Amino acid sequence: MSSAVATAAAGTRPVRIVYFAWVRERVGLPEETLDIPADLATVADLVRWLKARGEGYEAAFENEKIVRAALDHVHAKPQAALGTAREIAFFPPMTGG
Amino acid sequence: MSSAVATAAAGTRPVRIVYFAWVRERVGLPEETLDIPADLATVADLVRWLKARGEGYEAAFENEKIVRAALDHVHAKPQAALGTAREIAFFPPMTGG
Amino acid sequence: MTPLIRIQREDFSLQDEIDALSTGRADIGAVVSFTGLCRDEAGTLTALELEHYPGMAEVEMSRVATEAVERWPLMGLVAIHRYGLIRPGEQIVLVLAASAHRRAAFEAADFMMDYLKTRAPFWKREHRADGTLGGWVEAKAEDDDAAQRWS
Amino acid sequence: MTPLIRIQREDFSLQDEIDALSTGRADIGAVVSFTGLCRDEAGTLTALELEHYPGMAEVEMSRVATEAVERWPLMGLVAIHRYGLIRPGEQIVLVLAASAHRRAAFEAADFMMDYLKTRAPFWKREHRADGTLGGWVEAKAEDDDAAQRWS
Repeated sequence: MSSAVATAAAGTRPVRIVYFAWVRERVGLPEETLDIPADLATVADLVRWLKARGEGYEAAFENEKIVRAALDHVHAKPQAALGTAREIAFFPPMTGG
Repeated sequence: MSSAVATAAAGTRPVRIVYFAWVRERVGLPEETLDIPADLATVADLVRWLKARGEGYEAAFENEKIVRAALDHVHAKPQAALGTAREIAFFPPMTGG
Repeated sequence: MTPLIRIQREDFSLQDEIDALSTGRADIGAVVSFTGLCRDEAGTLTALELEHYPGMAEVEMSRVATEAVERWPLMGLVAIHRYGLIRPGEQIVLVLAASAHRRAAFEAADFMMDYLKTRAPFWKREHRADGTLGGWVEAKAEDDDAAQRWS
Repeated sequence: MTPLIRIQREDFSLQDEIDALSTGRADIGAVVSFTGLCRDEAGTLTALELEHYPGMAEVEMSRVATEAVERWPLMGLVAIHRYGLIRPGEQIVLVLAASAHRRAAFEAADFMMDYLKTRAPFWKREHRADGTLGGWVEAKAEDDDAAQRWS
């Protein structure tokens, strides 16, 4: 973790974040580009960082276990590393078909 | 069994017998009405009686286990009682669908 | 719900049967269809000849359909089987099952096919590309095994 | 064999898709189709609104289809999913699987639906007959269980 903190000092990186269905409604927007701290390691780290941004995010991720994520169009678990993903999506469990 | 033998003395009854696919080809006809001994109790009894009628029947029922039967349009096993069935069918295993 | 059973020489239309089943209603959520087609077996076959037992085929198909209706909550069930000479690429059999949800529709269609294969009195014989009359198609043990899954 | 994947607002035709798959060939012995339709929930629903993730939906459906092609000997595989406003009685999703024999076609279509349900990024919301916008449809645990059958 100390090395991650060191990297954080190195700054931020821009990512496109997209939201769908009730996650989109609670956040209040369909997408945004955010400069996220470079030391956010996992999807779960990003979720915690987003929740600190305001009430909408807090409501959207109220039950973290329910919200699903995708990194560059591939399903990702909370513990998945963000890596160099440029588009990160959050959405409820799928109900298509 | 002794009562069955006693009934046999009482004579015969007419049944329509129908054949399909290679059973039909081996017997040499699609259907016939035969007076069968009233003491034939089961499908297997009838098969044995038919086999004694000639080479075609012998060939058709060469492997008794393979030939299937139906009594009045209902599948019947070799040990099934002929009862009062009026139409008895013999055919190979089904290959529809 | 009364299953629709048809045994016919003529071809059938899947679309027509689905339309007849579902037009004008909005309670069906899932329709599963199975269409069985005549294969040319890599060019060796010019036709399949389907013999059937006219008196029994409809009775037996109805019996199988009634079993399906008792086992699954269906909103529609169709089974059509052709007989006569059928060319490669042509349709032989159609099963359609409609329900509110997909599981019942899938299982009922699957069940119908397994039972039609092993219980409906139809027999196939091959007409070969070399002009000879091929043998009667042999029943497969795997078809009996498939039907056993449901008992 | 390359699966055909389409995501579209417009309706589709099962018959057209089957024709495209099978016309001019005679090696297919079995075609299984699944059609998912919008139910009116006993008159309480005027429409379903289907939201999707345009960038990911096609990628994910293709991934599922590729898995199916690797698992079963298929001669054709089609998956079409609509988005937008869909009225009761209208079609939502189509899966078609073609093979030489029925088992592969049944299983592949069944698998595709289980996986589309749980992995394809689509979300349904209800438009109610009383004029209100209903909630987002909740995912069912039974759908997850169904998908687990294949792993």
